[in-house]
Amino acid sequence: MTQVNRLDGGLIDREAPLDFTFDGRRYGGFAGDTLASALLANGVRLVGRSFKYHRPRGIISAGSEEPNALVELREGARREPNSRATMTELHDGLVARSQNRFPSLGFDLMGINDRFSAFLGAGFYYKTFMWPKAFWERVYEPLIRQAAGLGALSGDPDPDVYDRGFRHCDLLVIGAGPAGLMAALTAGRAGAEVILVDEDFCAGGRLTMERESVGGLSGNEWAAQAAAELAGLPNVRVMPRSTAIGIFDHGIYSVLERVSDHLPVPRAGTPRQILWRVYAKRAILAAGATERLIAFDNNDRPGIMQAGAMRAYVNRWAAAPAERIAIFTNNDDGHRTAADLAAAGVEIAAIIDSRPDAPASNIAELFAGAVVSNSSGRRGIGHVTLRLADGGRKHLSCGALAVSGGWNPNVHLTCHHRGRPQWQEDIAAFIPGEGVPPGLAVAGAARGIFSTASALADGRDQALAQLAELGMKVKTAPLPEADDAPVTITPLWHVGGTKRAWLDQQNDVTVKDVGLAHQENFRAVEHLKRYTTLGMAGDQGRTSNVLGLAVMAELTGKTIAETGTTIYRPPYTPTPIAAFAGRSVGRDFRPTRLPPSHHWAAEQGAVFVEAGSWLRAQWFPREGETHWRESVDREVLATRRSVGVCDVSTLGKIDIQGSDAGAFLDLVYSNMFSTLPVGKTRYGLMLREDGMVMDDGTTARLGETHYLMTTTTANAVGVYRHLEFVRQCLRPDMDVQLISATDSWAQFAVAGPNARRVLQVVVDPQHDISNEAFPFMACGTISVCGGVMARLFRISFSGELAYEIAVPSRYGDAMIRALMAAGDAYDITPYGTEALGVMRVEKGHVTGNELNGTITARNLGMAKMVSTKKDSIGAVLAGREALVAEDGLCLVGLQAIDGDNVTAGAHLFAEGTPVDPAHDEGYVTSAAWSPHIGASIGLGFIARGADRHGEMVRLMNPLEGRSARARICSPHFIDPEGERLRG
Amino acid sequence: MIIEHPLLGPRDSQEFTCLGDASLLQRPDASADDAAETFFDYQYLRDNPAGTHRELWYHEMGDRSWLVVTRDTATHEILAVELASDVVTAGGRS
Amino acid sequence: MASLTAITALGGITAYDETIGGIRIAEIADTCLASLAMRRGRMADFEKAVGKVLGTDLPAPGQRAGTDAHGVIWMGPDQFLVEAETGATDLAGRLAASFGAAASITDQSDAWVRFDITGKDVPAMLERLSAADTRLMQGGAAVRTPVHHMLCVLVCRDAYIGFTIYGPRASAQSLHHALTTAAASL
Amino acid sequence: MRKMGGYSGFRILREGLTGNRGWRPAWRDPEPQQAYDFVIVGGGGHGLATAYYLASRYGEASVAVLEKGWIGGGNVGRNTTIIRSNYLLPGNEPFYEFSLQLWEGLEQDLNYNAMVSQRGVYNLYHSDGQRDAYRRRGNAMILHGADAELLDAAQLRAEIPFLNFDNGRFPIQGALVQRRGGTVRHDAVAWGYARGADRRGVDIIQNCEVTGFRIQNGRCTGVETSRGFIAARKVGCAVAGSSSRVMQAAGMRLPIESHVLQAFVSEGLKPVIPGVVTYGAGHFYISQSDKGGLVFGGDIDMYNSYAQRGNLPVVEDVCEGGMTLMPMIGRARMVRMWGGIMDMSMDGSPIIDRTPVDGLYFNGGWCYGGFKATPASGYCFAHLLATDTPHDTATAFRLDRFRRGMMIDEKGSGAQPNLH
Repeated sequence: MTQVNRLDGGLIDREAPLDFTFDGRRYGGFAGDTLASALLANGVRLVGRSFKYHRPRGIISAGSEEPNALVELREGARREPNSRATMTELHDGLVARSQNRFPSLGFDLMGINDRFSAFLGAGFYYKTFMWPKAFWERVYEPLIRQAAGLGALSGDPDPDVYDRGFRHCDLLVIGAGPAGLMAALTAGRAGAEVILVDEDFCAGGRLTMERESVGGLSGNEWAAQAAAELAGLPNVRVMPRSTAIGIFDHGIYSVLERVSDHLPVPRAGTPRQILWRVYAKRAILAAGATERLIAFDNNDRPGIMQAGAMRAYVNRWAAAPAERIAIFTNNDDGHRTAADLAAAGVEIAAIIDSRPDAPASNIAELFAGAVVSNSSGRRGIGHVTLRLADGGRKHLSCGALAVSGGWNPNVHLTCHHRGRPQWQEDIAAFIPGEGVPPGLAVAGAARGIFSTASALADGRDQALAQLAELGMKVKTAPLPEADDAPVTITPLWHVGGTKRAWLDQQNDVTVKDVGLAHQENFRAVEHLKRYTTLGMAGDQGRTSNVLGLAVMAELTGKTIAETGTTIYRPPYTPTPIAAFAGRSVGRDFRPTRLPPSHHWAAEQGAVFVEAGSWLRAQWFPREGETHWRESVDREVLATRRSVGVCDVSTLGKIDIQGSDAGAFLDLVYSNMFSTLPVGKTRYGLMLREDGMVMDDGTTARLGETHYLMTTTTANAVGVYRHLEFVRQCLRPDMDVQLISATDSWAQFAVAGPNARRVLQVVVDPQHDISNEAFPFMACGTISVCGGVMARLFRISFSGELAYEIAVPSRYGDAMIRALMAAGDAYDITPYGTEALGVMRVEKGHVTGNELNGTITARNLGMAKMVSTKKDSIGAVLAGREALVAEDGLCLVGLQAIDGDNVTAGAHLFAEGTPVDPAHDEGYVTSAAWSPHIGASIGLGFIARGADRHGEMVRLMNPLEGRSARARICSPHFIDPEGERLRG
Repeated sequence: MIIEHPLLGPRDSQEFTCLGDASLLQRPDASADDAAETFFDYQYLRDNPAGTHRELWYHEMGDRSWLVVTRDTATHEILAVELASDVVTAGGRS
Repeated sequence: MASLTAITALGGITAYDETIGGIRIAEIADTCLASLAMRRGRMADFEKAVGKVLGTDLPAPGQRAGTDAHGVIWMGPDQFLVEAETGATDLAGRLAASFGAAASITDQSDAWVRFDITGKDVPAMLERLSAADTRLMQGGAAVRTPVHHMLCVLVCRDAYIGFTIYGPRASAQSLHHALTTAAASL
Repeated sequence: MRKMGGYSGFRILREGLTGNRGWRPAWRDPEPQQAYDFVIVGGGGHGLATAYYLASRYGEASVAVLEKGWIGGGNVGRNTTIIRSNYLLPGNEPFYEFSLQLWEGLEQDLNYNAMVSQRGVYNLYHSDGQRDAYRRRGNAMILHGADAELLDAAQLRAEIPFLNFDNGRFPIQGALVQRRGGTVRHDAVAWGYARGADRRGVDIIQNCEVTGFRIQNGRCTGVETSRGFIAARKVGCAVAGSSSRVMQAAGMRLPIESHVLQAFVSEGLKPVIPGVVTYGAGHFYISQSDKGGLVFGGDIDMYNSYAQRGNLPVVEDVCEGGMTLMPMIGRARMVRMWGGIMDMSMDGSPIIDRTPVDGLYFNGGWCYGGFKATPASGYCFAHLLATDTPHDTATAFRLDRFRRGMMIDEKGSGAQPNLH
């Protein structure tokens, strides 16, 4: 395990050696390495295969922009495809694999694609695979899909947890390079609340990668010192391994902290990553810049790398990409690279500087005015071909090629509000332009201020300006001395050639592809991007866009500024989907609301069902019952025969008080409530303003100025919102106050002929609940079980003599037990939502199945409930012509005959009519087996239904290949006159 | 987004539910002869500007206030936030 | 007939109390609560009654006023939550008697679950749960804000280290799960 | 038809062997003429399809499409690429089924491979009530000649085993499946129609913004543009999110609000998702592109917006749903989120109709369902423009339906656009 390319020095901890494997082979590295630096130190150049042509690929960069060195990390359910080796901190035992190759990285059968590249250019797939038609899904597409993609997911649930978090600050500083550190120091020392984030695991940015001095220290030492000072300030939070991935409206920044990715597995209970939502009054983007390559034929060979990345590997990680390295540059950075490499003992094959006036070099042979026109070598670069200033050619052997095409400021976050960067000619790059998110300033290299000294100064100045806007007066601190070399660059985008020259290495887009796009009139930048896929890879074009634009600009004869750019979108770096979800996943996707009798019901072995946000008992199976229907039938029959009890606490309850409460209810309900006597309850129908039924329920008048409204379980939240709308937005003049009482009360329906007898056991004797004293629709405050305050409502959803009794929630558990004990003599039977549903269908009460948002009071046969004596919401628009048509839908009952079943969702057809849309007359909304009637019954809507009782209809369910016959009847299967209720 | 609640200061828009155009505050007179037409207009037609838009937000995960937020629909910049009840009351309606 | 036995929102006879790392999470089951809403146009009577009955000025938006034992939390425009530590039987009834037609009173003792959270790591825990800037909250600050999709009331008792979280009683289990999970994830 | 080489595998071979020098522009960039019979405002999917069908099916030769930016730059270029015809209501289902049938023959019709891929659309249900509603829907689909299947949990598990059947907050009980549903490469739809229209003589004019209508005596005689006045016998607007702005220039207020819908894509991954899967208990739907990216989305952001970008709450909501539904995607990385402007109508259904101004026609209100409707929308709008009568499958998409109470409200959400 010799690290053949490991140099002396660097910022790695040689006392902490680490083992890792890549494609099954074991290698060694050190703490402080990334997977990329360790691979380079071990002499591994070939790390991946390209997307389309399966070309061998190596490491290009030392940062998050890496397009090529994407690997699968970890094993089993933690397998993590498409992970950037350059951003992967090495830990002991790390397992990495190359991807998108078969059978092996060295020998990839799909490499054949490279031979057929002439037929696989931009957009070729739009022009073929059309014949025979059926072959697309069966043959072509499966082949394409199998070949496409890079890494593979494990297919297993992600075992790690993710958190979300919220932080607030005066100033968020993004990037801990010289500009960012200086900005954070300036603001931190001034006492501002500062958060400093950086995607690296140590502070310093390029200072950790360059050989230069700051304030008399090495750049790295100065950065470490600055970070230490910041960490000591109570008003500053330094967040390493944290990437600002997006800027949202009004100063909301999304920051992904990789809490545990540098560990083999997260510590128990702790998240793998946290997605922070940072609320920042002001922010400074100091995200640095990304070096671009120069396109030339076969410029994608392993070993061809950004010059700055080369310096980073040598200076910070003491890893030389090769023993002999050539340098290709159009600016002074190439020379700086040569100096650093030479200082580290790497042999420099030559400096190829495209500028005819290139500065002289005393480090290596210089070819001024020359370009690299081609590369060669199997699975990695071995030679480069130069085109010299005099037109001559020269071959040069080298193990790696450092390329410097100039630096692109990392403007991406400034574009997250659709801002457009602007072209700056002297640095040949885009800098932040119009539309930078409000509150965000840009400092240092991210806005094209490249030298360390000027970046430090800019960081300080931007911080001062931001603090001034916050009204904080800060005195200017001196800056450390630092390197201040100016940028001189002569743009060179691509070297003309006859082979393919890569622009976007991850998506395999070449100069030829841009040429084809131009030829076929895909010239707008967005057309170029979408047709060729340039810039659509994981780096969103950080390494490719400007090159592609420049090539298109040359072809169209426009300037790059005129050509413009595509839009950068969040996230800045690819971000796991799980991180956006946080803890709200699986069973914790949404909170679960439990009714007060839940624990008791669980003891009874109840089967539970998700009912909106609630978990409710669905039925209570008894020993020997093998099918849910047995349980439900028993619950229904027992209730109708004697007495049943059901927890109905989930219904929304809204306490409405105030001197105008009655008038308020008259407005929100279609029927009248101001006339309801105290101590009485009334069914109310609530419409939307468009005339459709919104909700229904009973509302009790508890006092002169006090009502209690109930809503359906599903609509509790929506109705409350609506009432607040009416109260605050329509009638703020009314004296009405609202408060939800849903959670306050445990409420039980006690239903059946013996309901009163059971209640008389628990209700304290001073309260007379006889039929005479407490008739149907009565309500009142009473006490139960020796003085516990309760409310009693004589209302019925089942059609039986029934009450709902409510006690404070804390007593709900005891209350159900007391009711069960009190009802023991009557074989009291707890029933769940299924039996509740059966009984309400038998009684013809509507629920969400019927109230589907397209149903009017008239459809329900309740047109008369829409009072014309007063203004109520929805009354006007309910009168529109199509809503009052004579042949409109009408709620009916349906009773199956001949042993057929009524099926909800079946469509209704009259006998003898064709089964086609023109003869479709309605549909079934609810269905149930009625043990009481001994038939399958249901509710539904059918045209002119009120006039068709007795008629036979067909229930067509072609979806399941079924049909049935049923007779239309009144929706009230049970006790249509309501005698039971009043008994 | 952050909504500067007139009583509570800056709050994440996630705490709110947006209903839509604040013209919904202007519920027409149901007893007027032209109520069918005015209610149709009230309920269904929208200016839908690309620019300054007055709209109703409900602080559902907060203090349950209905707010009138004046917001630029092209930039999302929020220009003013008022309590809906204040707006209605100041408008001299009912 | 025996009287009924109350259980806590989490379903216990006694209240939950656990310390996870540097954070103690305690369910407080015996707080009496009542909603107090001002009737329209009754400002003077209302404020007078607040001073007389509750012994405090009305809290400003985002605040709680009063003593440790007796407090008034601002819940919305003209709407307050009165908090009485223990033994305040029929708080709502007593308030109703005192306020008369100046206020609408509704018992809320059973509408909420209350957790008190104390310890040095409370700020770190709360920043995983709530968008509220709890680091800036001083004793007496109170904010209604969502925690994992549940509308809660966060009351600061002691800056940085002592908070009360009220959540919907029916969601007590989910809120408790969220709190304990956050405490264990630091 | 304009002479131009067709696309085929043989052509690719021939061109590949001769340096790919023979490929011609997919469409021309002509200068606008002074007058056309038909001017289509909006070079998105619907506008281009309208022009294509006007030329190819209705024999109209004098047609121009005016686009303020680059063609295909609106919602056809920023959607989640799903096609389906799983609608409930009789006003909608025949139209969407017509559209699906047009998709099925589109590539041969256009000689352009838009990668129409019928891998199936699964709508999951999580309660009995939801199942019943899907049964009603599935039956409506079949009655209108579409395909539908109702799967129970066991059948669904056999087809998509990786769904979180056992540990989600809302258990998965089954799915309504439309096997003929699927995805289409969205940009290619715009380009295919543009190329097809161009070949039939339609002038596609980019960077030409319509700034107003010339209306004389209640009749529209042409459009004012950033490149001068262009006269037209008939003007059809198909400008989606810009509907209200554009029609305001004709003095109309619409039953439409513009909202932002976000969508998301992951890095390229080897195939894992079989078709389109839609969560029934949260806002999340997903498919996997041929390139390997997971393409997913959810609900609109709920507020009016023309900004073409959204905010975090919806991003989180969508990913919460995704992780709950299929926790295996957790470690897949999102590479890009974006937003489009949805012309949300007041009942969630579109409008294809004449306007009170003679000679001015409107196509809009597509909400976030416009992509799948592209072929039929173009066809039916072309039919209306050419014949002045609505196409048989689009008779319900009237502008006056709200006034008359004839809403086509699939969700039953009422007159609140952000709920549709």
